Amino acid sequence: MALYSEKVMDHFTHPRNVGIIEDADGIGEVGNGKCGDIMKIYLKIKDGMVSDVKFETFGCGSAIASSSMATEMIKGKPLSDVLTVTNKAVAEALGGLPAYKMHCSVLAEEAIKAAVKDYYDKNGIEYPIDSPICPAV
Amino acid sequence: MALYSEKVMDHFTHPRNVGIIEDADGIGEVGNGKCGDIMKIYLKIKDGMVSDVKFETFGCGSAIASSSMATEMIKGKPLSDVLTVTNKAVAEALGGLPAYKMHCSVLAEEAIKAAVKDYYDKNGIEYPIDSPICPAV
Amino acid sequence: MKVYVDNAATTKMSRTAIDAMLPYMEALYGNPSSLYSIGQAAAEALQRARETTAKCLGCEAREITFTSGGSEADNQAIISAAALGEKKGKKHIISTEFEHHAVLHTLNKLEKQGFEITLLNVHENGIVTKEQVASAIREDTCLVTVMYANNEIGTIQPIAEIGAVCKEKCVLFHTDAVQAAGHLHIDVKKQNIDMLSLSAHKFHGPKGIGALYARKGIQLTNIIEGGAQERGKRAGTENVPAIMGMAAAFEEACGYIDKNSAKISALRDKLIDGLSKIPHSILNGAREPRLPGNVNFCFEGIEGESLLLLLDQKNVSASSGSACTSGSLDPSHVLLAIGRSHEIAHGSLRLSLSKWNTEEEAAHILKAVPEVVAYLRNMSPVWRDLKESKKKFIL
Amino acid sequence: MKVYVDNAATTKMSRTAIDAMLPYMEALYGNPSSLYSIGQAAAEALQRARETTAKCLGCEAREITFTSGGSEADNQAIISAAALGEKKGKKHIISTEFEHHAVLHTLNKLEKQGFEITLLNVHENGIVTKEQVASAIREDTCLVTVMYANNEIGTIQPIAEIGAVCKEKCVLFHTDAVQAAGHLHIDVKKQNIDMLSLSAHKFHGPKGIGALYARKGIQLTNIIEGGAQERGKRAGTENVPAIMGMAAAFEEACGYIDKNSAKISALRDKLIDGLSKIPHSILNGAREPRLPGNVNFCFEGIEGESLLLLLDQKNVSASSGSACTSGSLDPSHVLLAIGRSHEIAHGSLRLSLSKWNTEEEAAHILKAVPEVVAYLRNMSPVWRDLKESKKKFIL
Ligand SMILES: Cc1ncc(COP(=O)(O)O)c(C=O)c1O
Ligand SMILES: Cc1ncc(COP(=O)(O)O)c(C=O)c1O
Repeated sequence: MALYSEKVMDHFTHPRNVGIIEDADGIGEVGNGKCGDIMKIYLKIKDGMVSDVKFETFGCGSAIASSSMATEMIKGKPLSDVLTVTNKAVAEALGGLPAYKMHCSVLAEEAIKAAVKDYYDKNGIEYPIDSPICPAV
Repeated sequence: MALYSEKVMDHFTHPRNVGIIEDADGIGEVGNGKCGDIMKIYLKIKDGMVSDVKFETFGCGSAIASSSMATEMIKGKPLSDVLTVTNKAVAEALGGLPAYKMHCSVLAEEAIKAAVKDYYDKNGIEYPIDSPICPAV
Repeated sequence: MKVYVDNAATTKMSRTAIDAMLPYMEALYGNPSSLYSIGQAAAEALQRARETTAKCLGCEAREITFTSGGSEADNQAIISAAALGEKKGKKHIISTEFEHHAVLHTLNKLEKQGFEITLLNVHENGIVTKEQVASAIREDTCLVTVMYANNEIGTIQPIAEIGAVCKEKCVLFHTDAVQAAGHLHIDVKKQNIDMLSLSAHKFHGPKGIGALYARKGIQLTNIIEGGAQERGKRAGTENVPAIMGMAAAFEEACGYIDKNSAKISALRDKLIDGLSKIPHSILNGAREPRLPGNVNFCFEGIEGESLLLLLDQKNVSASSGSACTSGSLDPSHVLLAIGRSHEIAHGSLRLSLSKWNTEEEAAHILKAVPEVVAYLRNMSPVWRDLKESKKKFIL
Repeated sequence: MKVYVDNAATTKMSRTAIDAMLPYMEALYGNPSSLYSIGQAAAEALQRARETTAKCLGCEAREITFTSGGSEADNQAIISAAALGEKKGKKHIISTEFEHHAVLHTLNKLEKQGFEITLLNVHENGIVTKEQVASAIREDTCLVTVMYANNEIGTIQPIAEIGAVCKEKCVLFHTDAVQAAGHLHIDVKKQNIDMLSLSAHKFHGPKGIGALYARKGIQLTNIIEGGAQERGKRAGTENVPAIMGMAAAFEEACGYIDKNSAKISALRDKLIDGLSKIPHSILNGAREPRLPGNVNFCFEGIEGESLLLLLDQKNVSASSGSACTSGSLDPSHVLLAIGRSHEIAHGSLRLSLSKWNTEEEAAHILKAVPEVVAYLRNMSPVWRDLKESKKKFIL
């Protein structure tokens, strides 16, 4: 299997943090079914840290792997760090993605930001970064 | 060898009547070097019959085979018969020629006619058939 | 157990085809345009291959032009018909929305050159009718090109009827028979086909070789210029080994169409019945008339690529309708053409069988696919929304 | 003893090339565009082959597009450069009178579409100079295409120098290297080559496969439309076995250029020296620089086809300059281009050697050719006229 790196295949076939958090503090959903990728991230926040995270993804192998990797990268991290996770970092952590699949890592970054924003909004905190977040359609 | 029939190859590799007749009664030369085929036929006429015939040919395999076959077909024949030999008859006697080589049999017919005409001209006899004879260039 | 069910993409070569090629790769390597014996031996072999190919199609040897594959044959057929049309001031071409890209992209090119293209809608059953063709034909129509059988959903078009309509209206008729050749009976004369494309690697022949049938009298336009090979209509030293392999494979395939079809379609029906039990799934295209080896489903709530990758993990080599690997995010134009929504079209699976697939393999597939579908639905936010009635099921 | 000396027409495949193909004909038959393992294995193989090919040419893998052969590569290179030129209003192309028909006929086609074509004259030595090219380049020149080595007379062109002129004047430079690839060292970067065509069957690879190198940044125009193979620039399921065979053959040939060249050119020189002794004969093209395997003579007073047929009877497979079998009566345009008269050009003989030809074979040729020439002259009315001084000898 040369399409994806071993890391991608590992996270795709054994995705970490799959599922939902019923009483999530923040939920982010990005992408749309028309384009073939929807990512939904659930956050549990405690003391400004990500105490738990789960995801659901409708999408290709690299979308699932990106979700899995991204959730691993933010688990237990303070929110300030979470907002600095870039799609590039996700892709690199996966050992690279094919060029035409980079958008999957972008979705992962956006899903995280959307979930954090949702948490801030709910708690009346101003969202610090104005990065584009595409809501799910 | 599928390009030519066995008959053609036989007449090409073992051509009959190659050579010249020093004191020929009629000589016909047709074709031109530019097109890659020149045929020269020498006739010896006795009592209105072809008592001997020789040819020289500059040309492809089918040109040589056509010359050989044509000379065989007229040897010992009365001139009246000789003038009825057609290129088609030559080609048929050879077991057929590829379409783009039919012009070689045409040359053979023309060479014979040119030789007979030469004999008639030299002897003040009117040439009976007005078929096109291309002189050698 | 490795289960290869992507025979619509390409097939494993048959021993017959390989054995027909080898002598021309090893000893009989002459150039057929050469005069000497080994060249002429190649020329004779070429002629035999042309006759074999012609016999399988019901045409004459000289009506066959060898090409580098199905795409080239499609391109050349359409470009030729367009050139003939243009001479008469006829610049309208009729085709369908679900043709192969070799056809559609060539038509795009012609559109840019001033041709008008009508793409017929395709009914949800995946079948275009002769009435649709008849009512689209105009005074200035120079070509109708409709595929014999669709490569994604396997539906078979009423070629003979469409051919008859074209014949009556004096319009050239081309069919892309790349998926049909070797699998369905073809008789170009009886079916009123003026031009037909085929590709060897779809019927256990070699890759990189195909053929274009063009009824005599139809002047082809070169798309590859150069030497006088193929009666001047397709330049390039002839690929003799591949041509021999194609002819042998085609003859073999055509000789066993009924037998293979019976065997393969029985497996196909088993798969269709089994997969239909997966809730919120649908068979794409009518059950009949359908290629003996084609099974194509959409499963709601999941995406195709991940389905394929997980099936590969379970040793099933299959494909999806979506052009995933080509870097495009668009779902299959074929599935969209038969009316599937984008979301549904993304979740497609094509299984295409060959004579070498077995009952055990079918059983393996019928176990693997439902498992993988369930697994993916379980992590799909779309599926959750559907289940929790936040969204309505389409299927 | 069968003496095959028509390696410029096509070559016998090497064992290396056949062995490189077989696995992809037998087990690794996957479609490289597929996601599953056997498809990806094919995709990886394809990538390796692209890298090997690139390494032999001194370029990058992504600068290589696989085609169905030399003709297609030539066509695509020229059509692409013309399309780029047209966009900038540059519609002048420079080439030479003695190119292969794959080039000349493509240029004819462009001429009909409004391009202006300058064909440089070729000196009797068979070599075009950089000065000729420089003085032909105009403001509106969009392409210079000059073959690397001529296929009939084997003369090698000053490619690097011509490339430098083109580079300086910012004009694209394409070279048809079909006869050079695998036989001469090529380094596209050092030689300032923008585009280059090659064909596998000329260096002991398979038929029906070739490659087009196009420097990155040069946008290719499709001549075959369809799927997104070859980065969208050449549609059609990739001919993986042939591509593997080509890469293996090319790597092998390039690894032994110096060794093969030394061996083959020694034989060539023996043949040239021997045949030069035939009276009223001439070597066509300069002795140097010349392909290691090319010998091409004209013999006055005889015609080429009969010469070839009789040589075949003596087990020598050779060719003539004339396009005899193509149904044309015209003598070689190459020989006419270097100034041979029609009459002389008809009497040509090309012997093209490979690494497998031997000293004994050369000896056999040196016996057979003079015999056959003498035999044919003996029955030639032209020869008689020359001998009897009714005509003047040209040679
Ligand atoms: C110089 C040259 N260019 C192009 C070609 C065409 O190559 P192919 O026959 O592989 O298409 C040939 C050989 O036939 C050639 O010798
Ligand atoms: C219907 C159809 N047409 C054309 C083609 C193109 O054939 P090839 O890949 O041999 O060029 C294919 C297969 O790829 C096909 O399925």
